[in-house]
Amino acid sequence: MSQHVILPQRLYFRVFAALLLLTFVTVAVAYIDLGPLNNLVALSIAVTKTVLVILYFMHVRYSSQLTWVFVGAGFFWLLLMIALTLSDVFSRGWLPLPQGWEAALGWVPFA
Amino acid sequence: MSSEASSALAHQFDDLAQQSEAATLGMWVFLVTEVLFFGGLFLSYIVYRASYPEAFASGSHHLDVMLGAVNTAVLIGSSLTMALAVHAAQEGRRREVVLFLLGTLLLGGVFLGIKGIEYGHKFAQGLVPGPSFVFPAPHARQVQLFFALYFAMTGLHAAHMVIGIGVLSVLTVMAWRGHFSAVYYAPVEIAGLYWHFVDIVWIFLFPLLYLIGRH
Amino acid sequence: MRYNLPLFPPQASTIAPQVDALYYFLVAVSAFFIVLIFSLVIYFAIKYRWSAPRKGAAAPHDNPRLELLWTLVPLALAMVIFGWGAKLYFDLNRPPADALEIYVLGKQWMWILQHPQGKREINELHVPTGRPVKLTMTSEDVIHSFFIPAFRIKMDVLPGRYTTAWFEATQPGEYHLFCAEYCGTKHSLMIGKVVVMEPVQYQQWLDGGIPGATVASGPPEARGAALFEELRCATCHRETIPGVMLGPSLAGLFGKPVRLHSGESVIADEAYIRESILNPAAKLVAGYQPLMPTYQGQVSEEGVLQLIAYIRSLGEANEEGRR
Amino acid sequence: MNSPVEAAVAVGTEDRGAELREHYLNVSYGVKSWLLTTDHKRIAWLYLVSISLFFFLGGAFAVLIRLELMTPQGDLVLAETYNKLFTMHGLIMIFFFLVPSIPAVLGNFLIPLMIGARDLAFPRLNLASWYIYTFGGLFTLGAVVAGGVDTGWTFYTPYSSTYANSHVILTALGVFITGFSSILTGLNFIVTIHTMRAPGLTWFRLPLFIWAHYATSLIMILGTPVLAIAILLVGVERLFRIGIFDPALGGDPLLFQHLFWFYSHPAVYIMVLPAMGVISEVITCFSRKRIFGYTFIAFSSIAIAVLGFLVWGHHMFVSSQSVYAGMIFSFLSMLVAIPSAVKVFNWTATLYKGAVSYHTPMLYALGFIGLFTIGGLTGLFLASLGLDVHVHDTYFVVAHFHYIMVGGAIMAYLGGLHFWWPKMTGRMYPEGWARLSALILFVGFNLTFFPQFVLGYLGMPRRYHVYPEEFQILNVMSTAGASILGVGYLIPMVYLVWSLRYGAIASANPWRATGLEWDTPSPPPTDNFSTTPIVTREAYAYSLQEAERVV
Repeated sequence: MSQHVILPQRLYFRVFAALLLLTFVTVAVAYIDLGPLNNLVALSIAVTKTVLVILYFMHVRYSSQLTWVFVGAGFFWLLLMIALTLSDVFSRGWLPLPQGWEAALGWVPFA
Repeated sequence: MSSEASSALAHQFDDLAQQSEAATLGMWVFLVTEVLFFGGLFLSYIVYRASYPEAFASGSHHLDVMLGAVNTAVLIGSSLTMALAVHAAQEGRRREVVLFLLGTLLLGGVFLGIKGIEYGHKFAQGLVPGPSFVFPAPHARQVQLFFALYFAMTGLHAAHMVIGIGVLSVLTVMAWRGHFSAVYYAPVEIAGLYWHFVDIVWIFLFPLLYLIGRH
Repeated sequence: MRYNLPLFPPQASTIAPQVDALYYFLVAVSAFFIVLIFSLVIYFAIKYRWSAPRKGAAAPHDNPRLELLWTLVPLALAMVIFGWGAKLYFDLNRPPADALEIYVLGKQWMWILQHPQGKREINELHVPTGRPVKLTMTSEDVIHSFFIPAFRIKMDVLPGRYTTAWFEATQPGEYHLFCAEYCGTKHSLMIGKVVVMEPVQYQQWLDGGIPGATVASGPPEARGAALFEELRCATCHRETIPGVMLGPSLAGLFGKPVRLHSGESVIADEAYIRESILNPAAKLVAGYQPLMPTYQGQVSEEGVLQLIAYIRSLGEANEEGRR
Repeated sequence: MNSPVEAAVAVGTEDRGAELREHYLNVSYGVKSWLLTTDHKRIAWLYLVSISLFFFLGGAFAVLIRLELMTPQGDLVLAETYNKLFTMHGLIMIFFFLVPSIPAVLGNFLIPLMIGARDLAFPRLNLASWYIYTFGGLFTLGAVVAGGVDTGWTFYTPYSSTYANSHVILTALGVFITGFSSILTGLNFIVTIHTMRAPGLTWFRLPLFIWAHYATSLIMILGTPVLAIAILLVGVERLFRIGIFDPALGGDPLLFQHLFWFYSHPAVYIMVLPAMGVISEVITCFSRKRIFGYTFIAFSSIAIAVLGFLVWGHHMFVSSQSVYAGMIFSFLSMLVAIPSAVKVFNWTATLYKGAVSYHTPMLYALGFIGLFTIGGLTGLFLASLGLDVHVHDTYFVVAHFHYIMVGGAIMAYLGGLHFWWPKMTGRMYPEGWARLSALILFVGFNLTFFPQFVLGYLGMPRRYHVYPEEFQILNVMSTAGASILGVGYLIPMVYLVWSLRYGAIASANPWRATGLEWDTPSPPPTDNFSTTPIVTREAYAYSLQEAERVV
């Protein structure tokens, strides 16, 4: 059972401390106006935390290549789904709403 | 191989190593399906947030950052105790396994309790989507969309927590009765993987739901 | 006609021959591969049947060059098909700037079409030849799809969003209009016709003005009957397909009590009929859905009177409405 | 003179010991021994019985649909009823028959046998997935009994979430639950194939059936959860009147379509990839020759599984999807055709200089090649943007996917069932009847669905209950074909049941096939192999010399 390496206990506490710190940072940064960078920072922190949990708490760092492949495949497929859907959503030709046509509908679409 | 370990070996496997490898791989494959299960909701979130940024910000302002942050810390703490439980199991320390599993259960319960308090507030404020939804501010309809997603995502997450607590409770009893050893601890290990995954989902939910446009 | 075996729909728009050309190309490609595969399979299966004498060396069980050949040739063909299809798709999605704009509203289960001058039609679209027509479409309820096979165009009609399609008709005539996206119980009755006219005739039709104002002679019920046809009231108020009617029957209606959706009853007098034409949702008949669009502004007051006269005449001749 | 395989059958009849030997069928008796079994071979039978019931139920709906469409007027059933008929036909055939058909029956039975394992990695999970499937099926059947559902199997919002007045929630729940059965089956297969192969059985010695099932399992675990969440959201939206896809709140009905097709397009490959696996086994066996281009076929399975995930947008070319996204999806859809073409060419090349015998499985396999070729090529029509605008949502689409699913998947399923029937039951099926019904199916199938291509190009939309008169003649042809097809499906049902008791006793390897499943007696013992097999050679070590010697 080569992939079942026993890690020193203090490593878990260090990861835990890092995760708490990152939680604090993400809250703090949210109150600073960075424009569109806010989203980027929040997501980067979340991804970093995820990587820490996966690598150490879930022992992937010390696991077989097969585990790496499946972990990678899960997130890769998620990205595929998101990327291809957004390729549609963000490039649809949004039409300006013709005037006076809403009356026939009874409600204003996408107001 | 001890006698208790050989009794844990299922007939279709040649040895415990193969069995443990299969169990771990099985859990990882299951977690891949979970990634895509939640992924559908995250995709919906991205599409709507990109379409209605103001509505999402104003909806987010009705969530309690303090409670959200505390809950994040609680859940990370439960992940730590879970990791320690697995660690103790690897070294075959039965008492510690039980203790850390109980700790994990306790923190998971605290998380759900805080979540329940938050849900209670939303009900009181009329922020639950549906016919009774009230939001006396602009973008009311899209804010309803935000809360529909909020309840769908956190609700599904909470459901996973409840399942996790159920599984861990059984494991705690099994650990107490000495079902596990330094040779055979795969159930604790794969339950740990599941628990950490649920933690990861929350790591994303927290900034995406609570921290929009706070500045 | 019914027992002729049709193979192609009429070609009645500028884009239709282009779509058909791609179709012919694909049919040819498919035919080639189908004939190739079928004949090889049959030939090999017979020639190398187990009882046939075997001579020569055994065949190899792989051949990378051959594999590469039958990977790359189909790939090249597929790219041609992709490029050709994509070009057509762009054309289909780019209406010319000078196009005539017509608004389309889909609702369960009818099409409401509105011309630039405000003239409105139901389940019938009149268009001129030789002029691009751009359709701006939306739906009041579920997703529909606007499909004219003779023009080779189709576009979904969505609630909460505008979609467009365009065509330029070339052949005068009458063509099918279908709803192609499943939209509920009477999906297959959400059909209509497209009437393509020469530009002059189209102008005359358009100049007809508000229906009812132009029918000059004859007794009011006859003029009302003409108007009934012109406004396509029969789409819903007559049993065109046995057992299927979208709206209540008007035969024998006049002067009788009508049970409403709200549970009340009213007498179908002139005031009720007038209100039902101009504001159909106000007194909805029990057992029917609020499908009928308003005819406010679509029909003159005189026209309303003529329609009432016609409906009154249906009460006297009971079978009239069920022709 | 006997063909090589017939000679083997004759040898097989001498094996009278099978009656006395203990095997998985006679090891225990009684309902409980079946309903609580964890033996993958018995679970395969549980699936076989349940999917057969669903198949004939779905088929009955199809018969009613075809009868209604014989005349242009809606004179047999009401519009509501018709809509429920095609919805239930689609739901049952896709989620309760086609998706589980080959994987859950043949895959379940054969994967451990083919890789030399005693069982799947998680036998109890395997049984659980049958119960989950049955449970989901009961929900859906409950919806049928309660009055049916009329949303179409696609559940498009906002019709399904707001407007439909039928049992959407119950059905959605049924599909949601059954989805988990599919996920667990896929998970079990993946883990089993990774961890439980016999010594010496490297990846490139695996039968192509295993490769195909591995690729299928990937789709099951990666796609199904997305369908589950989409269906769940529709159910929640309906139940609580909150609108996640409701345009009145600014929701986007196209988002539902994205989520739905992210699973439901790859789902087509869940149905057809295992079918391709079956065909690869059968073709090579009855040509007495190693399969042509093993690695290309193996990798094309994986390529189809991966590329198949990138093409879902071609279901939305006229949904007001962006033109650019349409281009991407069309391009990728063209690519996915290539590995399928490679397989067809490789199967054809396998026949070359072989020793071909025309046993029933082979007839199905040859039929599959032809029908799949037609189905695949017409897929190009639909993947081509400009042409799809015209044929989208018409009978052209209906004809295309029936060629893939009925002409492809069901033909292969029947072929595989005949091929492994002796292994599953220890009995031979009656060859004459089987060949006859294979021919009837081929003729009936083409007569049913070929006219629908023409009908589609003429512009007849799908899901129409009444239609213009000029479409009638083609519809009559189609209905006539469907009646032949119906008969063709009933004959195997009868003779296969008959053969359970009266069929000739089968030997361990009646087809003289290679593959570990033929090394163990028919029917196999509960633990599959008396000693763990050790594999020392490639798959499909057939040789013509041996064939000639037998002749």
